[in-house]
Amino acid sequence: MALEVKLQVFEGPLDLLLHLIDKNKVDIYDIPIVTITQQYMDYIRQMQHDDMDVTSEFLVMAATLIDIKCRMLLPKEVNEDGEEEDPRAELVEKLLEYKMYKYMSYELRDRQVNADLYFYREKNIPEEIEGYEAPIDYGTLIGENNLSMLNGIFQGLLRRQEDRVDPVRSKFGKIEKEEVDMDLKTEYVRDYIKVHKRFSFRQLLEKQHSKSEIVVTFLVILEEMKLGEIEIEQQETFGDIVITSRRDVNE
Amino acid sequence: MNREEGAAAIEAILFTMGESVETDRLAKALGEEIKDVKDQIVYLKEKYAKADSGIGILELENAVQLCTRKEMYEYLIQIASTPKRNVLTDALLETLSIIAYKQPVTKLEVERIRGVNSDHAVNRLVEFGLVTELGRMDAPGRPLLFGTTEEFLRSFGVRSLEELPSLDAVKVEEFKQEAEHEADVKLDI
Amino acid sequence: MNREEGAAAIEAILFTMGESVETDRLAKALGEEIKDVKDQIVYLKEKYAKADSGIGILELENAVQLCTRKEMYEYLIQIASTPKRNVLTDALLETLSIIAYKQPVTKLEVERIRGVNSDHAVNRLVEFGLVTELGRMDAPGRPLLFGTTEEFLRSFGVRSLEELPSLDAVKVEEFKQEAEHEADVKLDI
Repeated sequence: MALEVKLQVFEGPLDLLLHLIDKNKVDIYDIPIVTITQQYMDYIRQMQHDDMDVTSEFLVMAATLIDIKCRMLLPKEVNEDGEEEDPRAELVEKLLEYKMYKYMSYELRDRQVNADLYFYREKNIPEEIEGYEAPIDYGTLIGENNLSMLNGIFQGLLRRQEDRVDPVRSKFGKIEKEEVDMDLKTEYVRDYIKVHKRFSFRQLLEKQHSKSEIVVTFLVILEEMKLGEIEIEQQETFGDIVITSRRDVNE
Repeated sequence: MNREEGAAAIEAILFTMGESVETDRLAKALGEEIKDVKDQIVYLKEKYAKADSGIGILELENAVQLCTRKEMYEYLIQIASTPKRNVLTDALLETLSIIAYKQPVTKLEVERIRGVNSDHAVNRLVEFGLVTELGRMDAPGRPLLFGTTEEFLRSFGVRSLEELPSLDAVKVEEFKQEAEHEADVKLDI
Repeated sequence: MNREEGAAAIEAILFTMGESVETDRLAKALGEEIKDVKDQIVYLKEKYAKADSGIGILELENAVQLCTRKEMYEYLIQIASTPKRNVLTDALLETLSIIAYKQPVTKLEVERIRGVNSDHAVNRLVEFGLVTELGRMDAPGRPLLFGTTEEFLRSFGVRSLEELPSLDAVKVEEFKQEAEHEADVKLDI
């Protein structure tokens, strides 16, 4: 399961970054970004599924690295105190922070093992006392809360939920895949040539309904020219192109 | 294993098990003779007879069990009547408001609205008697449906659910527009 | 109530309750001052330190709980079923350590440090009862704040958050140099 792999092996760029650095310890000074990317792609393939989260997070990391690299090639920026700013500082800071928590997580894991050695006891109230289990005091439990506060809390929740919906993405319309069949278009253009013999390229394009139809029509024209079916002339730059059928000439 | 060590091991086992444990089972766990185990139990009894002990040993036929000493009952009654101070935390209030307005509602729906696992919160509310299971939803997995109880109505001083302040449709629309506006601003960098 | 009697009463209460009981609740049930209760707990601890004791006392923040002594483990596994342990993956441990050290902390902050979406990890930890919601942050969007639970303290054998393992300065310096070196390597595109 791809999801399981994500859980057990890696979950993200900082982890991945450290791992890849670790793997390349041998020739540490010449790890090109290309290699990192290559290895990353291998992991993606291992996961087999297109986990967009991981992919996009990696892109953010890669972009950050390239950004820092670019800034290092430019003249150094100077901060308010007149000190040169090291573009790497931020990345070092991030790596350091992550490393510390990673280290701590191993410390924690070691402690967890010891905690297993202790056993506890289930609550066991003798029968004679059970009756004394204190009832819940609803007065103190509810406290100052009242229905209109509950209403306010719920409205607040609805509002936050609304915030979580990405209004930009949810406004996107559907992108319809437009199918323009090359063969059909070729047939159409050939008929057009046969009927018109000599015609304006611009006029032909005006008959097309969409950008992709125009593109395909243009491709068909190029193809026909290559096959020697038509001839084209243009009198001046940006002027109209006149297309002439060569079929009459041949026949 | 000396007497003291044996007594300690038996104490640990009886403490963990709660129920009574047969002497031969104890002997097996300790890798001891039954007669030695019996001797160690005697040691335990003597230890528990001292003034600093709150627990005692209960001997049954071929088995033993730990219990609190009778003299301690008054303290147990005291602790039972000084319950933990229960308050409705933010998490509980949020969960309660969702259940009140959306009932009957599944835990999954509560979690979808809150954006976080709400097992604990729902369970606490059920423990408090403010929320109860209403049945199961006729959907895959047959998830439990939750709703508020009569105690909820009583505690909040309302006679019926109709008295819940209604949600202002205008307000909901406003939230939506604000959220959209904020997103536009963010993109306008 | 003398020390021994107090210790006996506390023992009986903790034995009955099983779970942890706050020191102030104990004081109330016993009708004693908190400082006296603390003294009686010290007495109990000393009593449990002897060779003939199979149980011990676990101190958690402002509460205490009875547990078996770890030396008894070998006998207990013979007879008691071992508690189910949640397997914490690296991702979960990482998230847990960030929450433990930075609490109260938002999910966003956890994600900033890990550089990866942590919804799933935080939810799992909440499910395991190791992490809980502490409330909401007073900031735009009122994000949830998370912290560790008492179960966390128990599971990791720490009595209070102050006892969390700390990083010594030498190690921090070491990590800093490593991080700088790694940053250089990364930039050697």
